[in-house]
Amino acid sequence: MKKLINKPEDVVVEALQGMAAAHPDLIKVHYDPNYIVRADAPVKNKVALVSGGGSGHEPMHGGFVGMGMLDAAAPGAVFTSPTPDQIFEATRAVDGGAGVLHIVKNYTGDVMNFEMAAELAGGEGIAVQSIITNDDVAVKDSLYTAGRRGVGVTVLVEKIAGAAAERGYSLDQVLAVANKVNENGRSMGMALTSCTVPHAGKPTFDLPEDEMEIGIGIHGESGRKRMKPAPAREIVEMMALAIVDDLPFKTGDETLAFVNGMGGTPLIELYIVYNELAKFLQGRGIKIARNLVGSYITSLEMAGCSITLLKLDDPLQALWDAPVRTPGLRWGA
Amino acid sequence: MKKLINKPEDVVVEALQGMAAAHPDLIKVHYDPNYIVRADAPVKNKVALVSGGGSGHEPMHGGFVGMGMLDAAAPGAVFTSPTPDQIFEATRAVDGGAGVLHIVKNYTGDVMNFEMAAELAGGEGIAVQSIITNDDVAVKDSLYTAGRRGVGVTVLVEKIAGAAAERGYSLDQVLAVANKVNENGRSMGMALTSCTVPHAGKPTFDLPEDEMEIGIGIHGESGRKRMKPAPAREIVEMMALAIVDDLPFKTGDETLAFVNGMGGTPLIELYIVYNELAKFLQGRGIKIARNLVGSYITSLEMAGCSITLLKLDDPLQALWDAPVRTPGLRWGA
Amino acid sequence: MTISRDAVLKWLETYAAVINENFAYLTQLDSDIGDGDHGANMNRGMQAVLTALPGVADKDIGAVFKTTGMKLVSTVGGASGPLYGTLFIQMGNVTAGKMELTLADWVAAMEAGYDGVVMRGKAAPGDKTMVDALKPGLDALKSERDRGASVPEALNAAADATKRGMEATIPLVARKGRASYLGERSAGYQDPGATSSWYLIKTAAETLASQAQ
Amino acid sequence: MTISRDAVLKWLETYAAVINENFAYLTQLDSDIGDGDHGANMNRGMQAVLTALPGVADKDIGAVFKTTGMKLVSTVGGASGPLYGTLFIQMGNVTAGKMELTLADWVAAMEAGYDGVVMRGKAAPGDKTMVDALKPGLDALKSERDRGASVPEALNAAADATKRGMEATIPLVARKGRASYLGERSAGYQDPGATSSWYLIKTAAETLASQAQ
Ligand SMILES: Nc1ncnc2c1ncn2[C@@H]1O[C@H](COP(=O)(O)OP(=O)(O)O)[C@@H](O)[C@H]1O
Ligand SMILES: Nc1ncnc2c1ncn2[C@@H]1O[C@H](COP(=O)(O)OP(=O)(O)O)[C@@H](O)[C@H]1O
Ligand SMILES: [Mg+2]
Ligand SMILES: [Mg+2]
Ligand SMILES: [Mg+2]
Ligand SMILES: [Mg+2]
Repeated sequence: MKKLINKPEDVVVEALQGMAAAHPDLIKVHYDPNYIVRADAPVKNKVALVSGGGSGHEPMHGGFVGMGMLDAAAPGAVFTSPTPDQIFEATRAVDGGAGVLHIVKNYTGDVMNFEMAAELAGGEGIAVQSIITNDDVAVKDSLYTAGRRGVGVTVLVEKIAGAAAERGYSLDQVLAVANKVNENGRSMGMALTSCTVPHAGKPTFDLPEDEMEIGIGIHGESGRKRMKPAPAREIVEMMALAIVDDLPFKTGDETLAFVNGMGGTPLIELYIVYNELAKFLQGRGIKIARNLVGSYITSLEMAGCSITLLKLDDPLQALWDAPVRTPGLRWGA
Repeated sequence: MKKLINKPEDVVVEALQGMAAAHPDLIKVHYDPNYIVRADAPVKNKVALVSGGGSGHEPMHGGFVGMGMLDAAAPGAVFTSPTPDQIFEATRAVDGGAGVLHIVKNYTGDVMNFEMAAELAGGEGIAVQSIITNDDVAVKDSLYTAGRRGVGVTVLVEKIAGAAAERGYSLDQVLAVANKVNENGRSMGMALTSCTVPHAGKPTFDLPEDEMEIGIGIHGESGRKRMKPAPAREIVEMMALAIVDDLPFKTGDETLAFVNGMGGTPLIELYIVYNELAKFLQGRGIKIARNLVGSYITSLEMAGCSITLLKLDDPLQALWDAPVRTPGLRWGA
Repeated sequence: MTISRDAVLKWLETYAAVINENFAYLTQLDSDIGDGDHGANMNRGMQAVLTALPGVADKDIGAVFKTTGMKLVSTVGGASGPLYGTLFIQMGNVTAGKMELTLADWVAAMEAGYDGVVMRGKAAPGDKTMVDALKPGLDALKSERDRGASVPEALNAAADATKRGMEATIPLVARKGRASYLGERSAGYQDPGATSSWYLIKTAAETLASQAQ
Repeated sequence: MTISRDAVLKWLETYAAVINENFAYLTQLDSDIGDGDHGANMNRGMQAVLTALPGVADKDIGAVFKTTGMKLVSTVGGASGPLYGTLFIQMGNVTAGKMELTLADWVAAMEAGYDGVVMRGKAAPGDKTMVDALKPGLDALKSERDRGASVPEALNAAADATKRGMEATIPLVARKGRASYLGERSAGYQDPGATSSWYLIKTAAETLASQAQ
């Protein structure tokens, strides 16, 4: 394992210290329990957005704290959900009196820890609502299972619901926007290489030089299938087809197309993937009205990418376009 | 070689097509010869900035085309300088009558191709000046050699000189700002892994699992020395010391600290590096007034990082803070 | 014959030691069908519990369990943190104020803990989770209690049943937790949480039974 | 005895073929002390030249050289593009309008090309570049001319001298180009640009000498 770290057990706290040092104008970091809040928190009478999850997905979530997006993020150990006290204290620190929305990716651990935090916050009289993102079409959904994982759509929920909150929407309205994004978004990911969890010290899975994994999760969980490496065109087609058929996205739909890098894939490849995606969607009469290309939900140094499509209407598009000012996403401010 | 590409020979053009599809509001791409111009080029009476170099360093340079930064970029084949006709036609396309600054990284090929392009542009009556960045302290400088390589400082020159041009500075004034940034900036890089040039198909160099290379160039050129992997703290100290001693940076200096990822290193590690750099500089009484943390000059999928320090005064700082709106760097707009 | 507070403390210390020893094994099980952190998660939690126990060593058993549960909740994260945390917090609720436990007290505590796990995780038996290990253990305890068994007899029977429950997770297809993403491919592997649950009940039998007075 | 336009065209085609055959070798040399693209760069350029030659096949030799140089400049990039491009453009300047070349013409063309390379790249002999191969070749041509040698004699002498110049780059420490970043570590490797220059002069001897009339 070669990484730019000191001791594996210090990775999360030292990265937080680095973030705090780099962005004092945008965020404040609280340690023990660990959470990040926007520098001007709590914002009075604004619905506050709190997200969180395991570390190792940077910039998500801490990099999305700031004006127009999250009010707080609770980073757990690498790939491990944060604990209820982190989430609860972050919730308390950012509550501006208008209630708090918890944005939770659908993993058993995340869901349960956020649930306990919401119970604690409720006990203190803080109004909390939760949105559980579950956009990963690689996982077969069923009433009897843990359901689909929350992946790429989470970033879009954080941005769009964050804009709604910034506009003064009520907690129920912000929740409704968040739900709408989640319901209209679908994702799928793939990996060319594994990643190495620092304290594990060796790759989470073996992926030989002549194989790739389609439908991978963001923690190195296995995917739908292994196959020989294929041209970007075929990989994109495979993923985009699964996504488009699932919602389904139809001719004439306007979408936000999000091509995400997994951490070890450089931008030049992401643009090639985006090019294929744009051609694929054009071929089906689906319009890309907005896009995002870059590494926003990573899996440590995993090479690979994910594609997320969100069906847009005018209100969602306007919220997407609204100013945002965070370490990881910024425009109009 | 596992990459998200189609055919190696199509990498550059397909990535350009992806960029064009993703950012029609910011840039336009011209093919054959290949160059990228800002969407509103030429901007009348503004000094135009043109840069370029081999592809494989994205977002540099094409991702820095837009308001407040470059007017055009000429991307060569992967790791190969662009040709004079690309640079010349880009120059002609963005000249708004106030002259053009060529921003050239100091590599023999880049310097000669830009020189020929400047001769062609001169022949058409376009006023061209050139700044050659040469900030890499890993290379011993001498009058009798090709001199130091241009690396991280190039991004800072593009941003700061871009702001000066946007403010209406004359060509000579923009050139003076660019020279000032180059003269006050120093960089050094390191690699944990090699990168693979698509048409070569195998890693440029062998870096065993238990070695890293300090003082690496951005094309996988060898560095100063090989050593066993060390904690981030020691790596940063080694690089920062070489940088600080070279200018030299002194107690009380204000700096812009730029931690750059090489393409395969995730953000979580870059923040750990930044944390170490902040502590190192604090220990020497050097103040970080501004910073930039992310993957801005990459070497394909190489894992590693570089550190750039720029001594700031108030005018440079104000130019750094000025609005910028490009695919790769954006704030205030 | 009852279970003393000291025996309870000894049990928790032993469990921490066993988790620490089997760290890599639990991680391996979780790498096969999860994300490879169950060993690290449980170890981080139980090491934190160890540091908290001296602070409640002179309190009642309910306080010991509650402190253990809170510490697990606040240090483990993941799925196992809320689940084991809830288990111990619920055990603490029904043993509040007690300085020793009869077999009936112990069974009541385990039942409350088990119900807490099910309430929190909503897993049913057969979903390939720790529930599949805890449920047969609890059932065994109840019937031992009903037939008037001694504390050691009951605890040993519970450990045996838990072990069988753990082993029975191997052929199951996961329907809850991270392993569920694998669908059919989760069959053939033993559930990591069921394994850490077996260690829990096994160490209870070893330490509580021997020290029962 | 002169060099015909057809012989010149044949030379350029042969050079393109030799570059293509030795693509991997040039790349290997450039991987050792550069960035591993010299083979790809030269091959891209000479393949482009091949497509351009039919368009000037009925023009004068100056036009053929100029077209070759412009094509190299606009397709190669890197260090070698401007250098080889300038070499041919300068050769074209002094052969403008000529349909055949005497030895004196050839030497003048090579001298102009060489001067162009030095003007463009500012390398001196001993810097471990293509200059180290081209210079002895040019010197040999001049003395052959002065002593009144035939075209084949002169071209063969130039090829031999170029080869020795190329081999002499091996022990040198690079002071120009990408290899200079390696400092002392560049010693012990043959310069890739000197190697592609030797192919140039060698193919000239092979094709021009045999076709000289
Ligand atoms: N809904 C659930 N109910 C009961 N136990 C569960 C549930 N989901 C997961 N588990 C248990 O948690 C274990 C995994 O714990 P751990 O690896 O620490 O957390 P994570 O899955 O978040 O990485 C599984 O092996 C399983 O026994
Ligand atoms: N300043 C120079 N003058 C003459 N030749 C040079 C100079 N710099 C480099 N070269 C030649 O160019 C060759 C490298 O060409 P190439 O690999 O195509 O370009 P790059 O170095 O840009 O990758 C070197 O082997 C050397 O012979
Ligand atoms: Mg986990
Ligand atoms: Mg090159
Ligand atoms: Mg796990
Ligand atoms: Mg080269």
